[in-house]
Amino acid sequence: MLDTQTNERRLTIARAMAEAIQQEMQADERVFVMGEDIGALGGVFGNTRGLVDEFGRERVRDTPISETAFISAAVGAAMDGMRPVVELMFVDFFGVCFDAIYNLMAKNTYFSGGNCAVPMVLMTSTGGGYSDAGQHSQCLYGTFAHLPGMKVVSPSNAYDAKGLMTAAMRDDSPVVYMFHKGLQGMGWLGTEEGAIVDTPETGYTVEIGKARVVREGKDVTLVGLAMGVHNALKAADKLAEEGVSAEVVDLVSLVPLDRETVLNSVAKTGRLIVVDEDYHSYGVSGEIIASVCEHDVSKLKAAPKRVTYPDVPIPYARHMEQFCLPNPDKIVAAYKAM
Amino acid sequence: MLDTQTNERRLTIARAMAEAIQQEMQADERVFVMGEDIGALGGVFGNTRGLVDEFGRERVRDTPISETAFISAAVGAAMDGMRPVVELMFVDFFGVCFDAIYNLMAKNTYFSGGNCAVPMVLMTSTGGGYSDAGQHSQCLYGTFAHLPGMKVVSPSNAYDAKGLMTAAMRDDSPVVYMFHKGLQGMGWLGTEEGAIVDTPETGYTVEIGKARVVREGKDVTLVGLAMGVHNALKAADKLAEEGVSAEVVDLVSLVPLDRETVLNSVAKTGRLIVVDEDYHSYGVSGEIIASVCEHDVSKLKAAPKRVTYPDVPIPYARHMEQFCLPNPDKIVAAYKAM
Amino acid sequence: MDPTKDQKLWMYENMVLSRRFEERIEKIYLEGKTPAFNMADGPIPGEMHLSNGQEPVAVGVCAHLTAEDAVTATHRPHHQAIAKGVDLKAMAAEIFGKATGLSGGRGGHMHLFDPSVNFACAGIIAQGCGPACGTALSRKLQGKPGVAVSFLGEGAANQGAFHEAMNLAALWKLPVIFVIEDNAWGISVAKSDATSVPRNDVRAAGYGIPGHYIEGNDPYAIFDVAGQAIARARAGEGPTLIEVETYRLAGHFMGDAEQYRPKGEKEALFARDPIPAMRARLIADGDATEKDLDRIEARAAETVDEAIQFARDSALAPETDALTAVFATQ
Amino acid sequence: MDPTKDQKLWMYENMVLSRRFEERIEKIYLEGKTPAFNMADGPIPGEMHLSNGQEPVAVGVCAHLTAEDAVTATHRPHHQAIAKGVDLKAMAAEIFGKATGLSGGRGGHMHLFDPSVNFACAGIIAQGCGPACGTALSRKLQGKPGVAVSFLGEGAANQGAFHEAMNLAALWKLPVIFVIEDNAWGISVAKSDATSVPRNDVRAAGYGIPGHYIEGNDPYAIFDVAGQAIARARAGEGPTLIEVETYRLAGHFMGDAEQYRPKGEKEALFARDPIPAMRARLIADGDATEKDLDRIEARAAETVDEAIQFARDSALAPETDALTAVFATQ
Ligand SMILES: Cc1ncc(C[n+]2csc(CCOP(=O)(O)OP(=O)(O)O)c2C)c(N)n1
Ligand SMILES: Cc1ncc(C[n+]2csc(CCOP(=O)(O)OP(=O)(O)O)c2C)c(N)n1
Ligand SMILES: [Mg+2]
Ligand SMILES: [Mg+2]
Repeated sequence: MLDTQTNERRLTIARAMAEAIQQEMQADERVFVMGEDIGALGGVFGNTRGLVDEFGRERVRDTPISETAFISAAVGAAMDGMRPVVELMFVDFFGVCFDAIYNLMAKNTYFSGGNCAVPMVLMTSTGGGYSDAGQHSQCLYGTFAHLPGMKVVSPSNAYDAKGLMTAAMRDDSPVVYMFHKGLQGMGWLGTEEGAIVDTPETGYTVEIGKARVVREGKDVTLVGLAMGVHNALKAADKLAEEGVSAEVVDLVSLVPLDRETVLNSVAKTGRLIVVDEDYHSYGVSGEIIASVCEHDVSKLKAAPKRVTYPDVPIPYARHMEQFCLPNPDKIVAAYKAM
Repeated sequence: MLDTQTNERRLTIARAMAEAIQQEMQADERVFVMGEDIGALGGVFGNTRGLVDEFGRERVRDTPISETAFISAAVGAAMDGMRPVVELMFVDFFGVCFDAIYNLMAKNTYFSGGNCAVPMVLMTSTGGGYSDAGQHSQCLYGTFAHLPGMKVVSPSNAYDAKGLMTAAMRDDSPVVYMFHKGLQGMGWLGTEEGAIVDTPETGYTVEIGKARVVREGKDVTLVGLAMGVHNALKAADKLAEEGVSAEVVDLVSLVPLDRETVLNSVAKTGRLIVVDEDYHSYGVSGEIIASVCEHDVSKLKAAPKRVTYPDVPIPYARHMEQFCLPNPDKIVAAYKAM
Repeated sequence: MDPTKDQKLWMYENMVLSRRFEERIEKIYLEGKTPAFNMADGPIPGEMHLSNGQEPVAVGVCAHLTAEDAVTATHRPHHQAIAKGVDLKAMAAEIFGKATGLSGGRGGHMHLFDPSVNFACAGIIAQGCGPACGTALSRKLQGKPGVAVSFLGEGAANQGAFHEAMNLAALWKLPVIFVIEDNAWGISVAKSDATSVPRNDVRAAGYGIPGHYIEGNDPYAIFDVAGQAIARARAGEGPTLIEVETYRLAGHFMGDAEQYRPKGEKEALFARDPIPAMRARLIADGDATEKDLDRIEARAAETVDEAIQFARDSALAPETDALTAVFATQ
Repeated sequence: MDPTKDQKLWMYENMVLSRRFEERIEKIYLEGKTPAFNMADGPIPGEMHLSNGQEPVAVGVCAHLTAEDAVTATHRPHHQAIAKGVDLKAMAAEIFGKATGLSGGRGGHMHLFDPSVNFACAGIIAQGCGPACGTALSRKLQGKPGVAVSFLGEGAANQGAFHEAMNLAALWKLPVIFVIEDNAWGISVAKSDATSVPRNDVRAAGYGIPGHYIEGNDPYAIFDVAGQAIARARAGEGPTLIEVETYRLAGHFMGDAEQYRPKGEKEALFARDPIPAMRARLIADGDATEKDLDRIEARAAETVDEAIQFARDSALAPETDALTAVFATQ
């Protein structure tokens, strides 16, 4: 009952997601789950584990490998009063079904003048770092966030994961929920300890569209989301050793984007580094920097910087991929070059 | 023979594109064209007019409405020694076939370690302004430019249209060639006179990856591409009446992006306005502003601005769409607010 | 399954209603577009896809549907919308881009949404197939009645989305009917240049569901086959695929020069216009008198007049409405 | 079409080669991944999809192909690559992420490209169907010989890309053969939970092309049917769809706990392992002696040893190679 009983409910993001879905399914008959391998397998990334046992195969439906069909079916079901949660196993697969996502799910509310709601959650895994090569390791945050009509969130820890998932399921608009594989807490994908945090058992929501200062500082603002937050936090530790005080902002949500929290932080620190595992150009990092600069360029004590994935497909070989990925050292180096 | 005989070869972009393809097909057996309605109809936007009569239905192939099949077939053909030019009729349709584009066309060169080339051109129409609503009026420049492995160009006039198309066909890498419907010179889509320019009859190339200063100025840099260039030029005229000297940069190419030309211009003027008909956030405008600011923020005399399409689906009603679209007055207003 | 007299008259009236509506739209569409035809001009801008000639498909199918059943329509949606009972005034106003339109001018002719009769459409080929499955699934999960009909063109039947949806509907035994309007053309491309089989009904076997091809653009034959399929779906026996031979009397969209058509095709099609044919048949079969039909036609014309007038008289929404209704809570 | 003795031995050798190769890969894959199994660790990181059990499909089809013919393979590509003649050293080195690998370590196990034998693969389901059509079209346009084979899984047959490609290939009469490896599972989802028909060969009729289903994972039967289809394609008569019953002896990928499998399934599959079965048959039919086969097996083992050694000994590319080969001219 007490949310403050910490250290007893340290969940992985995978479990936090599954728990949020479970609780919402218990509370709301309209919620159902569809996707590939989300039933007996419990989701390749563990985020639907146990659901089929509790709710059965009608409400927790394995689908054919037909992303266009089942995602657009979710749109139809959502417009008919249901609240589907669908999984696109890897975000990299969006290319086979993006019409259903961005031309249908994202736009039917608008096309109908607001007369039809499309309350659904599209959850999808992002990120690399485990040598799965160029069709299984992308983030594509910018790709989704660029197109209007869908909210886009990405948790960096289990607390947010649960609260965002609950919020997403309760939202009357379509929400794209992007979870980073490296943060899922599945051992076989590595484990980022920082993502496993105290997570209340009772249901709660984390507001979509609010960024969060996860570490206060005064010399530089590090902005990131999902894995980027952990890289930033580790960089902040390193910088602290050298007497530099870094503030870390977890964007949490890309759409709506909480520019204000970023602006306030940069107004304080005067320095900005954006950390993003998505491709460098035309993405999140550019948007954050532009948002700050167009607001008030005079607040900046130095040119802003970004630590991002270079504009190349993601290589398989571990050393090559690691060479490309953002990491704490690169952030520290970026600060030093300011 | 003489390229300098001006005023005699004022072509529309549609004709310039068709001529470039025609000449390259005459010169190179490996070039062929595929797409919906590109044969007898000559392309919905006129850019393949006449080709089927000259080259026949084998080399100028109408396809089923199967974008995934024919675009990925083009990839297979390109890897087998052909040089296909394929048309995605409206860029808005990319959602049904983006896997073929960004996961296959764009990445096979890399996946093969450079051992396989994918020399193909994907041409696609962009832009609104004629009330075709939210699934037929988008630009999506940022969406394509964000993902690595494909070059992305967009001409603002017939001269560039022909030269870029020839360059794209001769390039050994995949090139996405985005042509704005409002610039095609098809009367039924309106006519932008500024796009109809002298165009040499003999073949020539325009370098992919080079921006161009299309009007010199010293007070502010207006950066745009395709329709944005014409909006910028008209704004520059208006500003000139008020004694403000605007420099206009036509990006021409988004990938590779010629940051240097933009930086040089801003270094001179100290002020930057980006004009983009694509959605506001996470797109071209953010990237250009970030590229300038991260280079040297001290060069800016004022916070940079952008005149873009707001983050909403494109409405049908003419007055609503026009309200959203960038235009010269908005650019002038942006300058005045600097 | 034979239509009753009332059903026949309902079908006729809705065919006429659709035709009259489009005749008016056609004229108004050209307002402001002469001498120079620029799509952006006039009271009805943008693309305009007319459905004249294809009315039998819409009425033959929708005669079996009630408001609770769902239809996903195409870029050529007027006949389907009218037969499904979409409010004509709000639909006309939407086509005029007015505040009183179905979506306040945000959608336009290719994006007509009327949740009160479960009608939706889309500008992307075969995009409605999946949502139709979803509505059907929703009813199944909720234990609520209702079938979903997904209309598409013969050109759309080569789009992957169609096949995925067929498999899904068949696998999950969903109450969905896929109705292909085979008007022989996908813009300028003939069916034989796009589809590897002469008739799409043979594709049904690939999903283990019934497939039918209906010749002759015949409203009664369509009524018959659709009725059986819909009854089957209502009985929980799963989806059916129906392809109907029909005719596109106009161009693909307004402004289409139709030079790809073989010589004489248009004339031959007009000679087979389904509306005069049905009129003659109703009389010959003793289902109606000339006067009955005149009355129906007059009523249709009046309904259209009222709808058009409503649309004309309605105000535009504030331009800032462009920025609202992006998300549900706004 | 019956295989000659040489063809049989070629098939057997390539099956064994593939099996031995994967047995080695399987072991090495676990290096560095114990006690904690983290995909990112060890000399072979990332996902690993083994094809053991499915070798008959690859050899039965590829026995009819030469280097100029093309194959597009899947995320489970080893058996197909080996049967197509991809250089085993370069392939092993690629799987180790080495500079000497097929693509210098950029592609890895799911992205093996060997243009010298026209081999490509991809990690996206059904992604190879379209490119196979394109290669076939290219040959047609150039007047050059060669067929293209697109391998896919039975799960992939529900992806839109597959259907679009079938229509295109049939429409344009392209020399393409679609070969579905029906191993009964798409990760954890059984075919019957994903596909509305028991066998995909019935889908061929929807495109007006021949369809075949081959039972029993039998290399000779596969050789027979594939041979006819390929001959047909070479003769300009267009595509064929073939589905083959086969077995996935391992998990979907390494690390898969396979708890979705019904009890006893794995044991039953191992009892039907095609390699010992073929060995016994070769001897029973008098096509080879124990000694012949021992020799073949030894040769395969040696080839594998060499390839693995080559891969192990090869250097990593400079990490900055990650930034090159994005575009052709780099
Ligand atoms: C995915 C997609 N590709 C292409 C188009 C462009 N387009 C609009 S209508 C049309 C022809 C459709 O033919 P058909 O399905 O037969 O319908 P009809 O127009 O004949 O009613 C095409 C190609 C589109 N809207 N969506
Ligand atoms: C478009 C797409 N969707 C989903 C996946 C994830 N995925 C990889 S393999 C696989 C199962 C494929 O099953 P099948 O086609 O039968 O091939 P098999 O693995 O059995 O060889 C899935 C769903 C993918 N790679 N691409
Ligand atoms: Mg048609
Ligand atoms: Mg399988």
